[in-house]
Amino acid sequence: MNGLTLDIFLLAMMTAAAVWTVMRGSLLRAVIALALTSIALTAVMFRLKAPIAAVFELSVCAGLITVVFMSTIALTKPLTHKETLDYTKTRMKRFWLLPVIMALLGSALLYFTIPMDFNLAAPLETAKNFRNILWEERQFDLIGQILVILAGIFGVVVLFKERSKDEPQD
Amino acid sequence: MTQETAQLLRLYIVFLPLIFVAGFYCVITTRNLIRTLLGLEILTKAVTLMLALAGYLTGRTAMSQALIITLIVIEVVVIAVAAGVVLNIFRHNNSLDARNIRSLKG
Amino acid sequence: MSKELIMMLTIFVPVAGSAAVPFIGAVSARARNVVSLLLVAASVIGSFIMLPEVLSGKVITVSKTLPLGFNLVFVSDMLAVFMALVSSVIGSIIVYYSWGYIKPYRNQNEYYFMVVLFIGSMMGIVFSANLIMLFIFWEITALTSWRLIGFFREKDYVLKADKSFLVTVFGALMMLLGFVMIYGQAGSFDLAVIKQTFASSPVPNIAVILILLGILSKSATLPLHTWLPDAGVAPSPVTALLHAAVLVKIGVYVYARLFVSTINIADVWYTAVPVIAGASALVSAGAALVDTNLKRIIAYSTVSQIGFIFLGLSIGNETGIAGGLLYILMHGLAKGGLFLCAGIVEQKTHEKDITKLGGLAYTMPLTAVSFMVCSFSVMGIPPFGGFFAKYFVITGAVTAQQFWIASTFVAGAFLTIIYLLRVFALTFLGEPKGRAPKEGSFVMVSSVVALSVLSLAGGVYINYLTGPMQLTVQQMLGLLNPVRGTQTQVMSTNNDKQYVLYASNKIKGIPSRHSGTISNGVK
Amino acid sequence: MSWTLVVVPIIAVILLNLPFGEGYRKLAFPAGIFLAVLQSALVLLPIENMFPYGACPLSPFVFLSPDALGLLMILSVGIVVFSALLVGWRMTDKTSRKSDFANLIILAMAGMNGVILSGDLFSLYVFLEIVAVSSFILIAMDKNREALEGSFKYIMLSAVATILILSSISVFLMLTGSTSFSAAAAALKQGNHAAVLASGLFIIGLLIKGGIAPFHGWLPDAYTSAPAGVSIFLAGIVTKTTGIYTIIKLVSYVTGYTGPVKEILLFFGAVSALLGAFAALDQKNFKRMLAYSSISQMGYVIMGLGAGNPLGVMGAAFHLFNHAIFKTQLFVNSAAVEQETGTLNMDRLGGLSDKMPVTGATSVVALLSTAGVPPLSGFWSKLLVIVALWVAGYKIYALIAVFAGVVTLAYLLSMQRRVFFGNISASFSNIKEAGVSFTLPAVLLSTITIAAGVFFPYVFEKLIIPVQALLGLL
Amino acid sequence: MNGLLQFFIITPSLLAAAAFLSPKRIKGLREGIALVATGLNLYFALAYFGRDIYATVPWGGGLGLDFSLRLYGFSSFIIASAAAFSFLITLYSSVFMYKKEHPGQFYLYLILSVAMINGAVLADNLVVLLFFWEGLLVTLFGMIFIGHKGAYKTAMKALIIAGITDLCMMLGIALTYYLAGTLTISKIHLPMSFGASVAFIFIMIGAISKAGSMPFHSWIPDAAVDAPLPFMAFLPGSLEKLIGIYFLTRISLDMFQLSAGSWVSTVMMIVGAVTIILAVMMALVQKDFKKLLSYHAISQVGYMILGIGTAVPVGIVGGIFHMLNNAIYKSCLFLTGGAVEHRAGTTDLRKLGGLGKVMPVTFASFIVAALAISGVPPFNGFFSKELVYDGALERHWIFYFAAVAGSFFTAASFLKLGHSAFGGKISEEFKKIKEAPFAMLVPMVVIASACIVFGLYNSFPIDKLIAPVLGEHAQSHVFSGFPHNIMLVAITLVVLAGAVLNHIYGVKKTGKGLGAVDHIHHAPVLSTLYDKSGQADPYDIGMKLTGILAAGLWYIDRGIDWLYNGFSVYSAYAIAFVSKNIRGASYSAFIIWSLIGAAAVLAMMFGKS
Repeated sequence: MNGLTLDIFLLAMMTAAAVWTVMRGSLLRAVIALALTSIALTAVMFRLKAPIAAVFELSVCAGLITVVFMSTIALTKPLTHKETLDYTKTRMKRFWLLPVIMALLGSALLYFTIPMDFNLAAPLETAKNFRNILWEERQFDLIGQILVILAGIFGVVVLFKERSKDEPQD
Repeated sequence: MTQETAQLLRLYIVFLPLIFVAGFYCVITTRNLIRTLLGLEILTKAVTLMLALAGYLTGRTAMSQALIITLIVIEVVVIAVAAGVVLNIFRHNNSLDARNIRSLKG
Repeated sequence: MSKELIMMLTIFVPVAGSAAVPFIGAVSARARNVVSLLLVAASVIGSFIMLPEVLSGKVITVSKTLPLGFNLVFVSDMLAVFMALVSSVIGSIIVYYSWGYIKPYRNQNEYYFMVVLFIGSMMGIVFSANLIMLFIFWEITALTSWRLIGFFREKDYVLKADKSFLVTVFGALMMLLGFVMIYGQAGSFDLAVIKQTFASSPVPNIAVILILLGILSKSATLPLHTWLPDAGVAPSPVTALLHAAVLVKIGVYVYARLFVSTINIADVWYTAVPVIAGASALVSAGAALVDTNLKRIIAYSTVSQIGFIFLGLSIGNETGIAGGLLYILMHGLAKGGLFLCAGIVEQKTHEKDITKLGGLAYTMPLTAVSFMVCSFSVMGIPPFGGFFAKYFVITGAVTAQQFWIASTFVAGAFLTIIYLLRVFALTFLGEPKGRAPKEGSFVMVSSVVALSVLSLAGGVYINYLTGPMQLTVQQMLGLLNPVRGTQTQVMSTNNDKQYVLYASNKIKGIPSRHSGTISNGVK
Repeated sequence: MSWTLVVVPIIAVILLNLPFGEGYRKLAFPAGIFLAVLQSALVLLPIENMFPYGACPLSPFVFLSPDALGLLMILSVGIVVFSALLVGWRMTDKTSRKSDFANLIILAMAGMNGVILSGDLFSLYVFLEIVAVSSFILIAMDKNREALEGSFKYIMLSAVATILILSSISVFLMLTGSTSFSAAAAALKQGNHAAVLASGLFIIGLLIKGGIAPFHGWLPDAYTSAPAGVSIFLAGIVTKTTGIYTIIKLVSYVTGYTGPVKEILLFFGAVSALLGAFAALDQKNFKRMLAYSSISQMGYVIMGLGAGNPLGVMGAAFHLFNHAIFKTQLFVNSAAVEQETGTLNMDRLGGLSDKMPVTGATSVVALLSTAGVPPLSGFWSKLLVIVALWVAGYKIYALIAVFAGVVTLAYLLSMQRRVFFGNISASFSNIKEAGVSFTLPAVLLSTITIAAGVFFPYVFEKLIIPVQALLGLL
Repeated sequence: MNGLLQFFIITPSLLAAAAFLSPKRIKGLREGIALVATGLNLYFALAYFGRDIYATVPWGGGLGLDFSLRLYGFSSFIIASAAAFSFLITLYSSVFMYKKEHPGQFYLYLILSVAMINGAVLADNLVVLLFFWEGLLVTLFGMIFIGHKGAYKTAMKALIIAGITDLCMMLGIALTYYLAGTLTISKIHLPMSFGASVAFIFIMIGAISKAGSMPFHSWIPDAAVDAPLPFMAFLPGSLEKLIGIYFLTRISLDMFQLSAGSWVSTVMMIVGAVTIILAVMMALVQKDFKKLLSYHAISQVGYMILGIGTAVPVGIVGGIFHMLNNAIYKSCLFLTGGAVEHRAGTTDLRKLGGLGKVMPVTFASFIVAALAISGVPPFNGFFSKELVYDGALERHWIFYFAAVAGSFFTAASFLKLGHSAFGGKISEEFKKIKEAPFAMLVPMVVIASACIVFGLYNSFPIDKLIAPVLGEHAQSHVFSGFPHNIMLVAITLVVLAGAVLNHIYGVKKTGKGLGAVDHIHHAPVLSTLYDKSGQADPYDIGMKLTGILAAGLWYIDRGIDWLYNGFSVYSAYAIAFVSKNIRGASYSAFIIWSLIGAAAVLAMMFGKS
């Protein structure tokens, strides 16, 4: 039974972290809240017996993406403290609606899903090991990943390059 | 469909839409460009969760993990490019306000 | 050479040849002029060769089946060869005329390319017996007429060309829907197959309305006619080619080909179309009387005369249809002449407004006489061809018991006489305002005189025309080889035999306009 | 065949970017041209046996040998990339930016080939993303204000689409345990509600990527703000392959015409046909008008697909190919106009056909083909769509298709009138015809349009009828 | 067959072309050819006189159109008289037209008109008749046109009036074809049903407009001033009346059995009576020699129409005989007018005076013709008018009264004309002028003598030529000889005496010939009528109405045009504006639109199942 309560706890943790990223006033704290959500996600993934994916998620999402965000925030002029303060005040006016919607939706879903029954496909007995799936069946995706990475490199090169002086000032 | 997995699925059906709503809400209402990217990031997390759940429910965890890894790789690149674009937009109008990228009308 | 090959040549020599014209033009203008005339002359010769063959009642067909009922079928019968002759002869005169007219203007290559392609696609329409081929050539004529009307590149001229292109394409697309509707029931676009499927039951009225929209837009009849006067901005050989001789005849030909000789339509149409034609004849005649721009007036007069042709073809009895066909020939010749004269006047005086013209007859006698001859033929004054055409059309209407329609058309004829005389008087007679110019160049004047002489010959030697005309009509109505059980149309040639006018099953819809035999007082 | 289409470009890109100095990087352009020509040759000329399907030294890839429609798409990818590279190479100024442009185009081409060849839902998603990412970067390359805004909008919409597609894949995975088309089709056949929801989500995702009516927000801004070469590439083939082709693939392999798919396709096709046509009528910018025109023409394809009979699918496929040809050509003409006059504001342009005869003439050919005037190819595809709609009984939609045709002709004529006819303004009196890198693709594309139109019976039998086989799977 | 066709139609046309093309240098060649042509025509007319020839050539090959010609008693009589007149007038015009411009064109039109008239009279197929009938339009237009530079307005007016009425005739012929089933005139015998009477009315319009009766008359006075004078003597004076009344008789007798009681004959009689009165009243006040004569030409037509309209044998014979007589004296009067113009240079009565002394022969033939037209006993006019009076009285006295009043005014106006032109003092410059040249005098004298001959020996024309036309209608009655109804003769004589008294009274009152009728002109009621008569020209009214109709139609046309240029363009751009901006501009708007679209798709998906 405690497994289920653990799931509930972790899922609640993840949703709370998500809401917190949205509601947080200052940008930096919002990024940190995002990292928190990804950590909660990793925990849930462990529970769902997807360890490799969880570790990958933790290292890439929590790590790399937070770094990317931090650097963009650094490169862009951060709001002064005073601006963040009055900014948070105005935020509340715009963002109070979110928790309300979520509460409503949650209760509605709770109410409707109880009677539903699910017919899912029969589970596959022979659990293939992860490695050969990735390499045999998903080779086409691997090629895709190479392509994406190449595209990403070009993207970074093109976009992040500091505009050199001779470039026309558009 | 064992009783226990059904129970778990019902749990996810409650929580997943919440995360989706949070993500979409953040993307639509926020005025700060970086915060929209955060919203996107939340949505991606929700989808990764769905894939993991699918893998778990059908016992094909290995397949779902492979998918998740490819997904994460692609998402990183997308976010990196998006961040680059946001950076350049900032260089132009010196502010991250979403209102100044509404110029193309008609 | 086999007749089939000749038919294909008549169509595809101008169509394919037109592509070469701009390239020859790049080399030398004279060569291009001559080549374009030769290309059009090819279709003239082709139709002439086919004439005897077709007059003996034989029908030449060429067909290549394609999946889904899109098969290519070309048929040449009397109606087709007649129309081919009319448009290619007038077309070649106009090409010859434009040697003189187009010389001072730019992008002549495009002009000749489009004119030859236009006449070629006209041949295509006339010979094709498959709705889709018909539609393709129909649209090519719309495309070429767009480029030709927009020949002068000023913005408002091009605007008018666009307007006319849009109206014609709108009509054409509606017609396409009508064709598709027929395709839905008949299963194929081939006219022969369609003829069988609709032999007994008439075509649904919605299909008829849609196709009529297309025909009305192309032949510029009332609701969709305003593009024709606006297209007066085109160079005058183009307006002659478009308005008078060929373009507007396409709509009328398709009406004849579809509704008269292939599918039979509900009876209501035998009164509805003449009513529309009547309204169009009157409105445009009134407008012609008020307008002051020379070419717009002649264009309005074309719209009005097209109403007459429609009356003839749509009235449903033999005299009417023969009158309609004759009208097409006579109107083509006469109106072509009028436009070419207008071209000479415009080129010499650079003035379009007739109130500012005057007294040209004394310095341009030949053009004035040809203009007068052609306008007399359009008015229907005897020694010229127009008289017989107008007579047959009116008699057709009367024998179809449509007295009110006949009288509206006679009223239209009144207005025709008045506005044509007004134009003639204002431009050619009275005091010359300013320096009256000399006669046009030889090429232009000779073509105009040729057209007026043809109109006169059309009137005097009418007997060579009425014979074949009647055979064409009988072939159209499917009476030539008597179908069992239907009384053939007996039209005596000597006048003491009994008259039996009995409509074939084709037009059984209408109580045959005149089926009583003449009992009383036959001496 | 598939091996060459996806893996070879990767190797090419890697080799091109080895650190051998500036001169070496200039090689990217010829490599791109070679790959594009190779690709079109593969489809047209019988040299497949040199590159057998599927056989690949690495290992049995999960490739689908391209069906008839796939072949058609690969051909149009080749042609469009060829012209986009030619124009783009000429238009971008700095050499370093030129090579980035060429490399990204090669990557996107590989991605598109992957989309055409992918045989399973998730790999479809992966390659969609590849094409999307490279087009984000391509749009934003100039780093001017509009380009960045257009790119950002495209990123946001594309991300939303990806999320919908991924959620639908996960639901399919949940139901069938595998991401292959056949498994998904089986689930859908049982009429399982969750499967219907999943197919709905996937279709919505693809509609967003394809720029169909209510989801088309990003398209005009992305096309207009992108640099000339990129907008040719985008309008010519990217939206088609990632959006419209994938819908056809989804409908033919997965959903079939079960349930309300027909009504959805017809409704949204009609809405975008009309909305696109009317919006294009009142435009001042040449490229923005062409962008809206693409939305409208894609609406035709979707309607053709929605008609539900073999004629409809054939019409849709042929219109897709035709649109790739004549829309690319119109964008090439707009690039030529932009290159010579420096502006795309139609009110200031005018009378260019005297100074730029080739561009003027080819734009007339493309204009007539887009409006569906015979004897050009556009007419045949529109005819097939209209006949299919009518025969399938959707008379109102056929009427809408015809009416949208008329409006299409209206705005294209107004474009021709404002840009190429009329009298030339003083400031442009000294311009001359655009360079060979503009006129060559324009002439090539218009010859294809004319040839496809005039020799329609042969094209019909060789390329279009096999598409009918696609339906066997429905 | 080819005999008829050859001699009467083809040779004149060829000769006409020859006359036109012959070079100007050789003097008199054109006149010679014209004389030869009309002479030949006269010879053949006399040679074929009275013969009954019928011939047809399959002309139309079908559609009921075959070129059939028929020569029988009545038509040979018409052709003979037409040939005689045309020969004399050609002789006359050879001198008159000598110095005028375009003589070539004049002779072309003259001989062509002869050919056309022969064709019209000979035709036995209604379409062939219409072909030649309307062919005259061209020559009418041509002849008036070459009058002088400004004459084209009258030419246009004549062409429009004649054209419109001929179109009505075409409609009438189509109706007859529909009712009778055949176009051959000899075959058509229709009872006077409603349809037939409508057809009759339409054809009658054509016939009476050619003859120049009231509603369609207004071009004749203008032509008198503008057209060359021989034309006035040739067409409106004689030939047009001949074929107009000839065809009117054919339709009322052969084709449509016009019965006495029917409303159609009353209509014809009313038209005839009105034409007589109004035309002669207008003639009364004219100040120009030729205009006065032209108005009289119109009023005389009234007598013919009234005669035939009575549908009574005596009336019909009277009408036809009057047609012949009128042709004779009217052309003679015009020729005298021409002689005066040729010598004195003007036809304005105010300037003329006392010419009788210097131009005795012209004066003499003028007197004979004037007495004939006024219906003075020994001359031909008297006999035909008596027959018309007899027929009119038989139907209703009002018509008889109109006829008699007409002749009163005719006599008064000719007394005025004679007195002012030939009587009175001769002014200085006219003293020197000599008599008209010999070639002009011969036709005048011949025609004047014909007036006398036809008057005294009227049995030949009536019994031989006209009576057979009536066929079975009038076997019993003999019309020729002295009029049988003495009482009518008495009234006529009284009326003529009244006219003389009125003339003397008028001359005494105003002191000069011209003022003889001023007292009538300025009579209280009549003067207002006269002032308004200027605008009462049916042609002007008709043109005003057409102008209004055209303007109305023009607005319809502009309305439809606005539908394309205005309405559809604005609505298209309005929809365009909406569909352009509905998209919004920011990415969040796009995402919202996408969610809306997604909701719609899902609703469709689940709405179905």
